Amino acid sequence: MKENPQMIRLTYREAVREAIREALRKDDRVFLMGEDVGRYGGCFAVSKGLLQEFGPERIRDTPLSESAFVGAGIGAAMGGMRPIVEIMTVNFSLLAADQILNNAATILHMSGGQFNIPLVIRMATGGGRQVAAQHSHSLEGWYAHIPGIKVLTPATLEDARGMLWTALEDPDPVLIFENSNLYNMEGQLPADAGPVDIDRARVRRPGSDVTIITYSASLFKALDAAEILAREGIDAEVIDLRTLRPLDQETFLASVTKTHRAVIVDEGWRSGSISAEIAARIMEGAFYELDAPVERICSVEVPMPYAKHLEQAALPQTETIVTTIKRMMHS
Amino acid sequence: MKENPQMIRLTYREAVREAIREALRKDDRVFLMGEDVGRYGGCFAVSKGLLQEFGPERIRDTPLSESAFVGAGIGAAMGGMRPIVEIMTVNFSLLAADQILNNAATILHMSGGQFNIPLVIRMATGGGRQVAAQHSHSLEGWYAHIPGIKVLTPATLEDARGMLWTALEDPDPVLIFENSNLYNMEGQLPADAGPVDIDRARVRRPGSDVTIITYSASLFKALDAAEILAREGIDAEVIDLRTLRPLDQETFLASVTKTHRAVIVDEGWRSGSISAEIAARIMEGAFYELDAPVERICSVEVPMPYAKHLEQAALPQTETIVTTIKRMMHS
Amino acid sequence: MSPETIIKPTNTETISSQRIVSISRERALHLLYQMIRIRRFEAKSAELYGAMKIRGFLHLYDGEEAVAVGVMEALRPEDAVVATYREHGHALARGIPASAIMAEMYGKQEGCSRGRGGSMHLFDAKTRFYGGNAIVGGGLPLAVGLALADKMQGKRRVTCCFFGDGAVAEGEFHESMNLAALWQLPVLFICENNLYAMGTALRLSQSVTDLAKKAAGYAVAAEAVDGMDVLAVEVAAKKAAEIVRAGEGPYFLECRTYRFRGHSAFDTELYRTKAEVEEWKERDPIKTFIEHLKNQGLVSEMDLNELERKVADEIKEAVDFAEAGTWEPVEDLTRFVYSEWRGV
Amino acid sequence: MSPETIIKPTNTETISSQRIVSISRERALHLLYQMIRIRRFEAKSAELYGAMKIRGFLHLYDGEEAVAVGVMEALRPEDAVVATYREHGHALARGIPASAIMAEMYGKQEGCSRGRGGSMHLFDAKTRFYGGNAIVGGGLPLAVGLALADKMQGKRRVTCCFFGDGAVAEGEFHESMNLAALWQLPVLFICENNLYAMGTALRLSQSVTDLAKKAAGYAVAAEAVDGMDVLAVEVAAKKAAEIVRAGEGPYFLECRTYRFRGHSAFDTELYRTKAEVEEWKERDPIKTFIEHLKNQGLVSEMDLNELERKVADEIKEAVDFAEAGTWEPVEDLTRFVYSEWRGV
Ligand SMILES: Cc1ncc(C[n+]2csc(CCOP(=O)(O)OP(=O)(O)O)c2C)c(N)n1
Ligand SMILES: Cc1ncc(C[n+]2csc(CCOP(=O)(O)OP(=O)(O)O)c2C)c(N)n1
Ligand SMILES: [Mg+2]
Ligand SMILES: [Mg+2]
Repeated sequence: MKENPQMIRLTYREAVREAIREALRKDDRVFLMGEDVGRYGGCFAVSKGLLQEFGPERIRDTPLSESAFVGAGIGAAMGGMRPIVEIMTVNFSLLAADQILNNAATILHMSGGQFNIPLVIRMATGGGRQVAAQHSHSLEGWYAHIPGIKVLTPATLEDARGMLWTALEDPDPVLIFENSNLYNMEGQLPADAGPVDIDRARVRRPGSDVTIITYSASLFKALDAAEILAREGIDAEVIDLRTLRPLDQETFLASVTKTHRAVIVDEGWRSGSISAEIAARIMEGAFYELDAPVERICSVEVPMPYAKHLEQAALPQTETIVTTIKRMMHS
Repeated sequence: MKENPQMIRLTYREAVREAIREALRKDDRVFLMGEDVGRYGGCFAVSKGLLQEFGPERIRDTPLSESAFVGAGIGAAMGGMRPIVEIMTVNFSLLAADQILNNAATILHMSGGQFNIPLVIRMATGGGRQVAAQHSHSLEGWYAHIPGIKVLTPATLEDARGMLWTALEDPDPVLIFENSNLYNMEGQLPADAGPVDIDRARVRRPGSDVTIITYSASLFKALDAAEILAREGIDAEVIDLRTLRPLDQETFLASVTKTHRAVIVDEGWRSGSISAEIAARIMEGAFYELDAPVERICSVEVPMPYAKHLEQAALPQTETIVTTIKRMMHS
Repeated sequence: MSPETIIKPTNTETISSQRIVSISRERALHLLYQMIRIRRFEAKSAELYGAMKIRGFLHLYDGEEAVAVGVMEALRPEDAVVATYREHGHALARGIPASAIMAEMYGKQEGCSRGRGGSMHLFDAKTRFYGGNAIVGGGLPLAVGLALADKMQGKRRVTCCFFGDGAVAEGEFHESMNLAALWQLPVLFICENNLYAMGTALRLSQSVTDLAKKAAGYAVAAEAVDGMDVLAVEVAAKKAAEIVRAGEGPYFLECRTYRFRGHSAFDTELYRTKAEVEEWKERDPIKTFIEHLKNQGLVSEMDLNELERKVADEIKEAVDFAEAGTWEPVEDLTRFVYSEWRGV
Repeated sequence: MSPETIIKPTNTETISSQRIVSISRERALHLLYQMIRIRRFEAKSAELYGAMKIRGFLHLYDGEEAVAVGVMEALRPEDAVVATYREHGHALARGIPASAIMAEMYGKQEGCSRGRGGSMHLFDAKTRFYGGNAIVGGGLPLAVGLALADKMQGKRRVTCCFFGDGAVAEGEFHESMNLAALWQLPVLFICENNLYAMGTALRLSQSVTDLAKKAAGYAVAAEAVDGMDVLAVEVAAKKAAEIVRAGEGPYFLECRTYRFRGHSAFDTELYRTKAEVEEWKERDPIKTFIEHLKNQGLVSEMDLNELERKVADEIKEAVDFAEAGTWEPVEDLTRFVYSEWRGV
């Protein structure tokens, strides 16, 4: 890395676009396929301009056939390509759930190691935009239940820019979840920003009193909460999981061993969430280090309502993180 | 209930069949629909004979169209019927995952309470029969993540016989998972056995030293383990969850408060399992009662292999329960 | 990169047009009223979206009014409707009050889905309006099930299912068509072929773009109709509904139409030219219907003015109603996840 | 309740038969050998299932041999194959050694899927055999993707995808046909229409039972062929594969056949009569081919005996190989969940 790399200003959306563009340039086995990725420019404008640059073979608009084009991604990956399949929104991915679980996640195993599937599936996730119960769920933690796939949740510009190439180099199927609330997030990135690892969680804010474990868009709520808490003398460590499968438990166990308290912030529904898994692992790996039970701040278990006040009430909020931790510190 | 009800001997399969037959007799809005439920007699022979008794309108063979016939079940339920939809095996239910999550689980909410969906979906689940990675998974715990549906896992003959009617009376969608290893299980049941509640877990064996929390086929491994442990002086309480959504946490928290130790036995894959949820709830609700961290015995995180020795190694086993608990008691 | 070809409004050449049908002044005014109501309601919705009173996704129906209005004429109160996320027009034509729809989009408790659904999820038990479904193709199996329930209960009712050209690519279309045909269920499938699924032109999503021809693969009776001609749609839908109601199985009606606005409020319309849109606007179902009626001497400028005034009043009332509506208490957030009653 | 109608082996009346094709003795013996290999292999598998050496689900191919054998003749080594859970015949005809298949069903490490897949999941990289898929319809999108990869890489290869009549009802069939046609991909779709999906007769699962007609809805070239006639299948498949290989898009070949045994080892066959099965056995592809070849003076009893001996040896070797195979160490259970390497 350069000493003083030139910094550029860009959005999360642009970071993802740059990552796709770089992959398309570097490796002609890479192509992007999905609904409206071409002429329309992507339902979240992520792939805008790429059709013009790479043509309709490599920026491939598909019909509304989630199961077939995800399955075709699996087949193309086995056939020597490196497809990036885009599913507009995680709720629609259920139409391709069979291909994801029964084929992508199992074929390497069923074939005794003969056929690996170097496929990347990207999709938008998350609530908060008032698009109601068929467009707003956060199922990334749910997908993390499935062995055979990897699940990435880039929260930062750096990860949005860097995780894709690493995922493409991975021999196995990788799902990347982009929280749609992040696309407009702006920030700085070195002009030569490139691939990042997908193995480790990251401490985004060091602290000593309590560990907040989170991922994706909730990271920023957690960081905000940590700032508020800092003003009250509570020093929170914030961990960005980055990858939900496989989970880097070493990082969060080490943190909890230091802080003795943990709160998990997770936009998924509470029951059977990835936050339950993290709580269970903390119990299994750091039980005797805990000064208080691990707490979870999740989405309320309700199909996402349209009305803004209800939707916001259903989602984890900075304020809840603050009050939960304050209560926890005083108990 | 009679004082001395006449007992009959039957299999789990027959108990389910009797439950379906009773429902068909009691309520002419009830019908059974699914692949090969009629002429073939059901892929696990559950519905054998019902076509002859009730005719092809009410024992309705469907084409291989999981999404459409599950969706049609939802529509028929809204249209005044009480459908029982059978999906042969939980892996195939992924083809209908969109209908289950995006429609069955959300329409009541999206319609502001106007349209409830009194639908029952039955499916077989579970490994252990060497049918490999596309027929063997235990996804009931995974489905339990979804608000808007209920998830039942009858383990006993009584529940196999009694849960269906209660589920049909429920105004909302209920998924019933029948572990395919149980179909041949034989036992006694009162001739007049009828509906049972679906709200509460049950203590299947009282004990004082440790709580084993489990459900479905693993119940019998847990009970076997408890017997073995009893011989060594360890008195295990065994809880059958019966319903995975909503979870009856009162029952298991009360037990843990008594025994101070808990082990969860769950045929699902470990990460993000229902057992993680239970562990998290025990931490949240009974942390200060625990003498040791809650342990989980789950399926190994691998697509189910065909070879018997590998498959058995992937599944939770009685022996593992015994050794885990012994280790736990001595720590 | 501009769209490779302009899709000309000539895809109706080979299909039936019913401009010749004779019609009473009363019916003419009724159809016109319904179409204008929808057009103005959509304009107001767009405006309120701009004013951030309405949020989320907003899919407007401008240009397609003749489809919803023509088809609804063929339905009876006891029939059922399943629609898409572009369903304001269907909801209005079906008889859900504009006020309840507007309140829904405001997210108010008085909305037809209590503010839980929003623009894409209008529901109404009274008119048997089963949504408002935002999963493309997701409503088709529901319609099959509703029809199955009717058939099993011996009720002679039609379930009318609207979906777009894009939905035809989904597996659920295929499965639903087959099931409905196999079981001879009373489903009226209405394909609103507006030539685009978001930004994907039909020729980029279907190997066979003559969608009515798809029905042959399921032995389903089918017809393609000029969806810009409300009378043609009405005649075709009535014929189709009669067949369906008579128990002769499902029917597939392809209505060839065009959407004048973007897919949703976010659409920058890179995939088609302004010229193409303008060319289609020549065939605006409202404009051409008015011309036709004027030529026939059936309506006058005065009629139109009165109609517009009535519509304006209705829409103003709707907005007032929505504005005056109340927010559901946050404490009620988890209501309607499960029913609040048990039993049969 | 007995099946309502006997489905007569007359569903081939209207389709092409090639019994008239002239054929060399060498080719005749080759085709016969392949079919007999499969038949005997299946018999041995059934026996070993009874002896509990093979477990899980076992779907046998008796009666359908002409399909796999005829079609494989049209493929080249560089082509790809995607099959179903009833795929022993395809695997054998494609050239996976019988020993590796048998060892797989024993669950041994030497099996073609290392004992991880079993009967339903035979895989083989060398012959580009991509499974063995036990989700009905689940292989179709994979085949589309393999063909897409070939097309994008400029490779003139065919991906041949086998599936049953039951799979035609699945949404994935519809989506895959459309995608393959839309993108003009080199997929050879082979529908093995054996008239039943488990216990569900075709007429109870399809509103249109003439499956080849489905292809018209996607503008896919199609033909139905007598699947009990290996020569007919071969001729049709070769023609189809040529078209596909030439880049003229996908092809749909319906092979009308019949399964002599139950669906799987668990099937009690309540859904069809013995008489129906017997009637179809009259058209046994092996029996009738032998008759034909004898009539033509192309093969003798001696040839047949030699052939049977060769097959018996091969199968004995396969069983010996499987018996002598080793169990994968339990410690290796979690291998092949993820790859053991990284990088490009
Ligand atoms: C299963 C699914 N995939 C993708 C989407 C995103 N999406 C919403 S509408 C739409 C286009 C649908 O086109 P069409 O069916 O022609 O209906 P139209 O919008 O033209 O009325 C898409 C891709 C969705 N809502 N559901
Ligand atoms: C998606 C799915 N649904 C159901 C099954 C269970 N099942 C296995 S084979 C089969 C019948 C398939 O029939 P067909 O496609 O005609 O193939 P055949 O067995 O006749 O060769 C069924 C229902 C399955 N494996 N996958
Ligand atoms: Mg459209
Ligand atoms: Mg078949």
